[in-house]
Amino acid sequence: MSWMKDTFELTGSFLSAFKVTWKNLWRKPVTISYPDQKRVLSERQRATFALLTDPKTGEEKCTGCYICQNICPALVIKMEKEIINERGYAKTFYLDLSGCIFCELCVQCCPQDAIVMVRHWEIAEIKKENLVLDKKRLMENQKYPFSTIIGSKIREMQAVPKPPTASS
Amino acid sequence: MTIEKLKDKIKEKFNLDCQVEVGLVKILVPKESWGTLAEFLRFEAEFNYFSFITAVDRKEKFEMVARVENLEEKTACEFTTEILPNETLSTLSELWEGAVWQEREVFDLFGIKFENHPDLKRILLPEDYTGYPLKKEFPLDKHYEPYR
Amino acid sequence: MEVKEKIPLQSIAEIYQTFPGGELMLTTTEKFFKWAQVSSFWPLTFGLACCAIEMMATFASRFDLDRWGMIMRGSPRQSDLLIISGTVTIKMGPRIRRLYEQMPEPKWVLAMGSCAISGGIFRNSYAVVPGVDRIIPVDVFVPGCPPVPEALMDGILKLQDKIKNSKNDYRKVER
Amino acid sequence: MNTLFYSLVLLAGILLVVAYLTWLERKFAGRMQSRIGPQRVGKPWGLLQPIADGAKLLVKEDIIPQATDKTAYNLAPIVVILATTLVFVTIPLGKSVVLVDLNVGVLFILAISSLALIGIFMAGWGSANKYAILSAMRGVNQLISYEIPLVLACLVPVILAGSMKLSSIVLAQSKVWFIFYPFLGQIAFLIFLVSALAEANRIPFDITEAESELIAGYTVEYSGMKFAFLWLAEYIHLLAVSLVGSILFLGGWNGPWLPSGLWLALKTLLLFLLILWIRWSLVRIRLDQILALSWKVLFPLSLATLILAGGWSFIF
Amino acid sequence: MNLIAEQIETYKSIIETEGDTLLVNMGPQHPSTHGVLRLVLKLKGEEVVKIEPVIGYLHRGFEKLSENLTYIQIVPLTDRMDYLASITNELAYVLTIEKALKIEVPKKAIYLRVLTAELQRIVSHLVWLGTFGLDLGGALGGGSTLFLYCFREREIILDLFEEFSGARMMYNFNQIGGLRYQPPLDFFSKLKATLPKLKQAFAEYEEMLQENYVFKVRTKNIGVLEVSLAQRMGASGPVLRGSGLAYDIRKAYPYSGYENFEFEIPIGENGDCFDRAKVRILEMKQSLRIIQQALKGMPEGEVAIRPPVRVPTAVKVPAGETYMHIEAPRGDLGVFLVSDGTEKPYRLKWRAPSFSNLAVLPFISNGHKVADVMAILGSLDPVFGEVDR
Repeated sequence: MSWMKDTFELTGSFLSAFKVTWKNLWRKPVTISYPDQKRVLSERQRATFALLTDPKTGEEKCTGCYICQNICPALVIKMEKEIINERGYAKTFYLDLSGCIFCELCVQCCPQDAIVMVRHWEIAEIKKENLVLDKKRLMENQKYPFSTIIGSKIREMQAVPKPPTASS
Repeated sequence: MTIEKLKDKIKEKFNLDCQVEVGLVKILVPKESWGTLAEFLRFEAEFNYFSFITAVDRKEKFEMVARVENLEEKTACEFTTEILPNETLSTLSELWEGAVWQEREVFDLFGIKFENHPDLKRILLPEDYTGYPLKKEFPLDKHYEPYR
Repeated sequence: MEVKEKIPLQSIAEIYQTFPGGELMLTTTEKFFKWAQVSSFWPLTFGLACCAIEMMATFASRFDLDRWGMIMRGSPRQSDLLIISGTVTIKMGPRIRRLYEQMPEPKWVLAMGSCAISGGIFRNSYAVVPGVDRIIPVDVFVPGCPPVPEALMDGILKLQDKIKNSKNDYRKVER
Repeated sequence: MNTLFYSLVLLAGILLVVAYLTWLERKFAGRMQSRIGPQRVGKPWGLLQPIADGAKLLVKEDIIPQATDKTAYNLAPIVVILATTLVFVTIPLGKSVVLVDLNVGVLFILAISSLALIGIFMAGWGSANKYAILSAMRGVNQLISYEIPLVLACLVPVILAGSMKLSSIVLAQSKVWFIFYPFLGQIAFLIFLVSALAEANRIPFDITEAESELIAGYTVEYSGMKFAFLWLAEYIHLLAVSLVGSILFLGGWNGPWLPSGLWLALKTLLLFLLILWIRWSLVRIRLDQILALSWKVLFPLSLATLILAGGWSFIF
Repeated sequence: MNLIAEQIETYKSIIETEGDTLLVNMGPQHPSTHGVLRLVLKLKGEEVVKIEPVIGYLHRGFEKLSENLTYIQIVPLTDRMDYLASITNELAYVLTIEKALKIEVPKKAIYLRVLTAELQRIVSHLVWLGTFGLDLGGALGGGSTLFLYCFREREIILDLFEEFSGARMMYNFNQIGGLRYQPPLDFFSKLKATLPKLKQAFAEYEEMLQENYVFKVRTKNIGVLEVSLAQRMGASGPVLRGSGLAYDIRKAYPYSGYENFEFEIPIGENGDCFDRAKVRILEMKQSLRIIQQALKGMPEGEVAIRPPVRVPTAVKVPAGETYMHIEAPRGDLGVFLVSDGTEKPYRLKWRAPSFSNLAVLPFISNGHKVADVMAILGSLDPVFGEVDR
């Protein structure tokens, strides 16, 4: 009578599969309809970049020290340094988004916290050339909300805690 | 067969000394006895889990490293040998079928040929690719390729 | 068997214009078919590497792209969008070229992820084609490694706007 | 003159209803998979989605691959569409609302619907693509082996109603629907449903266009309008199956309160949703298991129900 | 008449007549080959006579690239190898360097590494379960329902990872000597909230698959892999445990604090697709147990030992060879590092579990139907970033 057991088991399995789909039929869908509702991105989100200006003095923080250019594994950052009244500036600063892998090493080791990642993902382009962010566009990106991860923040998170434990 | 017994057996059979670490036996093998040692490990010492085989390009000679493990007794054995760039090495694919693909990969990236290997041809790169990329003198930016 | 000489489609558009209301009718039909092409945009199930997993997540329940009328089609004959999601290696290059040629004419290509746009971190590897636009013409680039579903959807929206206001005949796609 | 007019209205009606069945399927499937179906095309619920799909496929470039057998390749969609739409000729949509009420209605429906098999095989063989050939072979195996249980299952209501005329079958069910016959009706309906699903290549029997093995089955080489025909034919076949099912077993248009036409529409919709529900929750079975299921299980079962039906109509 | 003769010619070329076997080429673009794998199948009717997988379509040259990057820059590169379980790749690489440098990682980093590795195992098994449903049920059929449920659960965990590191898939979490971030303040409470949801979802999958007759018919004694062949091939992880050998590196060679967590290792009986699936689903449950224990015992304190990276050439590994292998979701993932004292590795060889797991395919799929080959391939769960490296 294995034939009877088989059909019995068959209907049992069909019913259990139907039960699962039936239960889900009445659950609220989890979809976020993108253009109208947008997902709340986490505040450590890594999207495009921004070069910061010092809010107090108003001039840019980046001193063109080439550290981020050396540490980038995908070699996408290129800059030239110029000295104006004994302080270094980045004359030109190119960040090629088409090669960048968003690994955040440059943000981690920037001594002046000059470069930061912002929470703005609408960066698709029709033409490949304007994927290369030059200094002007990096400055403009400051209008987007910054991610809370800045160079000094990471180092403070990782540093061996001094007596008062610096918890983030 | 614990590690010490294995050490003495290898000593008296191939008179090779091997360093012993926790759960690992490292042996430096001359090229000729590569096949016989592998057979010994496979049948007498029951190292029947094949981990990997790879080559390290030391510029004037290749260093072949193979690692096999015995899962029940949690011991592993890494046996290495040195061969000159254009020499061939006896294959391990009769003892462990896993070696078939791994040796093809070593041939594909280093150019080392293995004797009586079932079908030694390129596995990762396109068939008509010239040049062996993982060799040290293969420069990174110069490309031998049919397509670029 | 010689191939019969196809009537050049451009001339049909000119014939349209000779009728009294032709100009108006041409633009409305063009607009209607453009709207149809944009709102039923069938991509090809074709994933290469990590971006394919993110593409699958975009088509899954949370960022469901079936809302925009996009069903994943198996065969290139029925799909009009080719999403290159992943690293294009030199062994895969000719396959992608053939896939592109098998797709019927109004077809678009979306290069997803920095590996497809410019080879990303593998740019100077010996086995990677730096950028898929060396093999096939690409319409929109979505940077990211892998791009978050929002970025991919934003890319698709930008591609749809590009189709909507591309001025040419709805049959040929402006490269 | 009015038959021509009526048949045109019928054809337009079928295409419209089928177009919105595809929309219903995507919405229903979406809801079951906790996502929303088409939403952005015709603003509130994506109602313009089928029109957009149709228009886009209309404008698609129509590729005829060079190695195909041109005649079979081009004729296949027409044969498949013909086979599936011709069935609606004898299906009564109301008391007297029928194109031509053949007194061999059930036989005509079964004969015509098995024509689709020829179209599918032509499509598979014509497109000279290995996947298509494999899928055509599978399609032939599956459809032939499910022809017999389908015929026997349809014979049960014919025996109980005493005539093959569809409208008279519905009349015979005015008191008790055939499905409520104690043991006989449920088994016959089950066999009918299972074999009709196999005829229409739906999950769990959709190995002809199995996505995971044979990419898109016999529709691999088709693009543009030809693909639209093949794709729509499947839904037209489903509409026919749910219509015939509700007429043969669920008592057509007689029901207590609502007007007659509405009952029929409600039952077909219910049957269609049941088929969708089956489609989106079961896993596909392999070819040899499908054939085994048909020959070893469905065939003897349908013979038994036929004998039971004969006995039943003999006693009462 | 010559028209028909000519067409017969074209068909003859398509169907090679070597004893009426049909040579089918399931090319790199195929909905169910989990990425880029070309299967050259020799079919007799429906049955597979010979199968030869052709790989290499995603060979990106990891080993050559990593010889030109410093030790710190390789960490984001390792994420891209087994792109479904990027944390375990980083963990394997970072543990090798720490073994070579003999660094002691703070306790909180150890616990966090175990926690995130187990979460990553659940995510990777969920993607496997979804694509396995696709292989059996087809993209438009019931299988895709399972696929979408699995991806719905996966999104919950990905949100947690996004809270922690900012990225959904390529986290660049670990760093030589610990982690790069402290978890945000509400991370642990959110994690505690999601665990019951996951447990309930796993019960739902169990019910939809395990007793499902159609699933059992499609996977019972299909692609039977017996233990000695699996060992000789080097198959590991759920594929080896499915054949009945309880070999799990977390228990055999405990690394990174796994010795103070207790969990069982699920094994199968006769090594067919069903057992491999059962092993993976039970493993997901075990991972939940480990996560709960890790949450309970999470100590306070710092997460990294090395002084924060200021100058990129900070890490130099003394000359020598080290080998370290961990239990990745797909099996025994090993890193063989040959270092020469500079800040770039001399040779970095990855022992990829999917490479050997996939090599088993030709041995176990002879005589099965085409549909079964897809089920077997799905049960081996190869990821091609790792197979082709």
